[in-house]
Amino acid sequence: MYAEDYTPFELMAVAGARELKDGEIVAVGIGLPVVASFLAKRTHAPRLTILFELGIVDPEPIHTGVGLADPRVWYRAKVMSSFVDMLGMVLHRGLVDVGFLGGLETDAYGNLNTTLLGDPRGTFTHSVGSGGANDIASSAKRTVIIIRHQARKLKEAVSFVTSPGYLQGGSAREAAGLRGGPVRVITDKAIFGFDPHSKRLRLESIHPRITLEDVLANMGFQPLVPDQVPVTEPPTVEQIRLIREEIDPERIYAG
Amino acid sequence: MYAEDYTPFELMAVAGARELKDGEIVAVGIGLPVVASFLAKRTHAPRLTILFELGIVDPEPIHTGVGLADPRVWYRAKVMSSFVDMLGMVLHRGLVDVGFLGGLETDAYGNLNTTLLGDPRGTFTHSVGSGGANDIASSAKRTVIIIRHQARKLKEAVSFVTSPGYLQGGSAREAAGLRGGPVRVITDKAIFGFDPHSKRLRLESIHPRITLEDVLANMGFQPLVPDQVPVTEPPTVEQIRLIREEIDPERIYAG
Amino acid sequence: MGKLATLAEAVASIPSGTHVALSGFAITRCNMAFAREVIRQGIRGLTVSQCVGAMDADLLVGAGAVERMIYGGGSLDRFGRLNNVNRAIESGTLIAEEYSSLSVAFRYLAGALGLPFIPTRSLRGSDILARLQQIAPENIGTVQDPFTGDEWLALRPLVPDVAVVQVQVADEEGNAWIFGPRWDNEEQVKASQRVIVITEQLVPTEIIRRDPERTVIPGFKVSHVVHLPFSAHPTSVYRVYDYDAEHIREYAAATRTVEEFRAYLEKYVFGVQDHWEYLELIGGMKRLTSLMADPILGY
Amino acid sequence: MGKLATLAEAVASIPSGTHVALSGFAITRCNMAFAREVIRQGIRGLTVSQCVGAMDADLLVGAGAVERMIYGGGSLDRFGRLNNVNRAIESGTLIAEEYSSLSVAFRYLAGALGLPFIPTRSLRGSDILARLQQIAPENIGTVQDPFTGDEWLALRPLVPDVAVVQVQVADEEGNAWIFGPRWDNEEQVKASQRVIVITEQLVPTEIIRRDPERTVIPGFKVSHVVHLPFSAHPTSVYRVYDYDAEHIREYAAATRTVEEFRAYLEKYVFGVQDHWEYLELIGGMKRLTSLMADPILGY
Repeated sequence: MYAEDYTPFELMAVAGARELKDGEIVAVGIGLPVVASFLAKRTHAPRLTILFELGIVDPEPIHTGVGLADPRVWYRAKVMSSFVDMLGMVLHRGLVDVGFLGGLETDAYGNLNTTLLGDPRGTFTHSVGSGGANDIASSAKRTVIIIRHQARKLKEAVSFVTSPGYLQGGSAREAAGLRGGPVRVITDKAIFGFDPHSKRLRLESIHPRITLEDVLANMGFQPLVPDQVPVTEPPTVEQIRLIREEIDPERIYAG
Repeated sequence: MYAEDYTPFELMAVAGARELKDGEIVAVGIGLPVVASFLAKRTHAPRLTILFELGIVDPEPIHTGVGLADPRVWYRAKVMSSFVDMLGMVLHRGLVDVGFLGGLETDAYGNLNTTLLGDPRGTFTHSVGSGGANDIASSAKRTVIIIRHQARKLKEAVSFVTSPGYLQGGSAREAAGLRGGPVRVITDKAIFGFDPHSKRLRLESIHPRITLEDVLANMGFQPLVPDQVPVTEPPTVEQIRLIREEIDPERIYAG
Repeated sequence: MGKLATLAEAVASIPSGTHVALSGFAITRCNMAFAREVIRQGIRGLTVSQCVGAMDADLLVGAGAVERMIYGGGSLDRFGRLNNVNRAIESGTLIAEEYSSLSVAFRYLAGALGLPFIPTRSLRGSDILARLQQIAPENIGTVQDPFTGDEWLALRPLVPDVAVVQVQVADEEGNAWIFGPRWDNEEQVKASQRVIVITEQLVPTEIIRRDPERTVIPGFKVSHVVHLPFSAHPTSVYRVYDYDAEHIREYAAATRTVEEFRAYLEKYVFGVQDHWEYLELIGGMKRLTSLMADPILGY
Repeated sequence: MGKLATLAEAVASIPSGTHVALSGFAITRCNMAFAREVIRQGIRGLTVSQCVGAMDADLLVGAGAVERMIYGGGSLDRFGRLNNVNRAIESGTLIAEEYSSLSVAFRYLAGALGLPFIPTRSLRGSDILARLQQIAPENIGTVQDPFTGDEWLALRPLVPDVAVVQVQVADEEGNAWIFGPRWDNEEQVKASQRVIVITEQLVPTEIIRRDPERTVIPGFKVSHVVHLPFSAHPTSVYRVYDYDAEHIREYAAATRTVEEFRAYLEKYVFGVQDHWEYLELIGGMKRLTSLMADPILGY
């Protein structure tokens, strides 16, 4: 049974959860991807393995944390190890199925910028940089980007490629020696995929109560738009209950 | 005060201990080198660090073990880790000062064979192989060889170089990209060093009660022999007491 | 001969211009007391490295002690960005050699193992790589895989002069345990020429020998052992104390401008003689006991 | 769906010709029950790898189950040599890809990290290298250090099909702890495509979560968990039981000739239906309790 009452962030978390299959290994940062991953694990993907880059596997937090450095999100982990273990012996080894990524801005080819806005050789403001994001974008079998739907965040080209998507599109990513790549961009208005040949962003579904005009007017470029664009599947009542009552009761992540 | 009553093995252990300086890191296998290292640590080198390749630092065994795989020799270690930690992050990293090595046979340039006797492309008998010996011979700052004084063990050339000494002598070792090298060969009759230029084995001292003829008649080749060869410094009473009462009370190592 | 030292003694062993690897990650196990003492002693021109930039580095950069930072990006988690680091990058006063987490971890690992270089898939095709090729071309190379002929990016080993590591438990030889995830700390330690251990708890070597599988810092690498409770404040030390959210918010606010940060330094760094005065200043026993970790939760 | 399996089921997952990494080191934590079941099931043509050749490999080689061994030399410590391995090498029935301990550990490490190759100083100038260049040239290469121009030996990553690891403690997902030194086991596990865990003790995941710093085998790599006490007999499992010196002496004597070893196999492998019959045969409860480790000494 689908929910009537949910926030855009909750819908994004549910859409993220639906990208995860049972038995997969997912590398997550903090925020919505955590909600998405725990939601998947409590519903259709009980054998999902959740990794945090600093050396955490399958925690069961009971308090919400402020970030990966918060011991609240390490609680009841099955493994506590290291970057070399997580990012080296799982991710670089090729075992991470899905990586969730977010950022300051993404572009028509799924490149992500978390480093700086402005001109890197001139005036710019520096942000948080890569952390494990570049590593995940380079070595995960597929990545899912979760980002707000704003023209300043969805641009034809980002000002700095922290985490490569399909670079200039086409076969540019393979030419750079990278496998995988982004498969979805989830915003608060729509879900996008990538055209298999040009690797350009392509609209896949529009969230309930959002129009195509809303989607396009709030982007810095024109994505590919098929003739028929379905409506995004809404969250179920049970998914929203889990998010609100168990996964993010203080509503820190999912707004 | 020097001891009067000691076995050849005890003398070898004491000579080995004298090669170790306080504060150094020593990589040891089992047998006499263990006695030598513990003896040094209990006398002039209390800050010696003793490593076993499988992942053991500074154990304090109270029972004698049958080899590195015996938990008796791991007792009260300060670190229990791994090959990658010991042989990689200490030895290959360049931090091991001294490595003790033994073997089936050694030669005029300190090459060691622990692999096989006979013709490697024809008929041969296979022995124990390298373990960490080749690694120690390749990466320790210096190595000390402890071996019995028999013509079949001290040969002009070994039949298989498991652990390189100075290879064919001269600058052959450096040319192979290896640093360090053997500095001593301790037998039950004498102590040898290496000529700084030719890198050929050179007699340094003869053990008490042994003659030069005993030394040369029981070798498969002619070492360099200086005009004056001193007598090896005998063990002290205290060194022998420590070996017999505390380090090897069952006399498993030091015969 | 002993390694036990005061914080001031340990810090005095670090000349200006040294490459220091720091153990902090965002807002946990940061070398905060250490950074405050470095600033008080006027040490400058440091190279600081860590996989993820943390509050310890941000404090040092804000005080002008750092010339170069080798890191993989960083933040104060939800409390904010590394404003001092960012401002110094933007104004060109800090050379930022910026990688990804794994790239820095791999550089430490190569240093730890004595490898001449380490190949990696990370950074390819990114502007991180393009920028590194300008800022630090000496640390970036390419190698051909002898088995497939493929070309790989190669990174130079990172060998810090000293790793400064905040731990929960150590003995007086410097054998130390880290509880919780260890992020880059083990590789930092094993890559570095020497190590300064700053520990919440000092235990007899006898305790270390009871659980030697936990010993991730071996004493033979350690030059100084500093026993200094609450030395990571206001960041957390898993199983010992939680982060001080109120103080981190104050810090994040203070780093918004150079002037405000100068006032922060005057108050919390130059305004106290040592760590004990600092602890009194931030609220003493009453504040600190409120941060003590629950023994089950670890925070 | 569950991973809990009998030894027979776990062994049946291994086709002839598989590359199996074994956790044994000389005479400790050897996969002895596993090896006996492999022989009973008639699996052959295995490639076996381990840093130091151990009793598990020697038993398998003696039964003719192994085609290739990738190892760094080995023995039964003072009990003797790996007579079966040595005889098979001497007679040419076993392909021995013989390295040093670190070289094999580095090959596992490269496999674990997804590196294309790993450079090393070991083996240079030795006849080990000369022989490898004949026997396994596909695993040996040279690379040029892009930073100095020096030429280095490069080894190919080792990626076993399955690692079989004898541990003290595991849960039903395969999350496992190893007490005592771990030699090559962590890198074996992380290099391998999948892992079979054979554990002395099966614990709830709840226990694993209480001390997660100890978890060196993560459950997500594990395909089968076999709970089988005394499965390393006659070798030791630190903190659980000591080696059985009497039986190892009997084994070492029996491996002196092909005929004597056939008799050993008839008695201890083919002469029993399973591990429980084997334990009865070697003396049952009385013998086994005499081997139980002292809780302080660990042996």
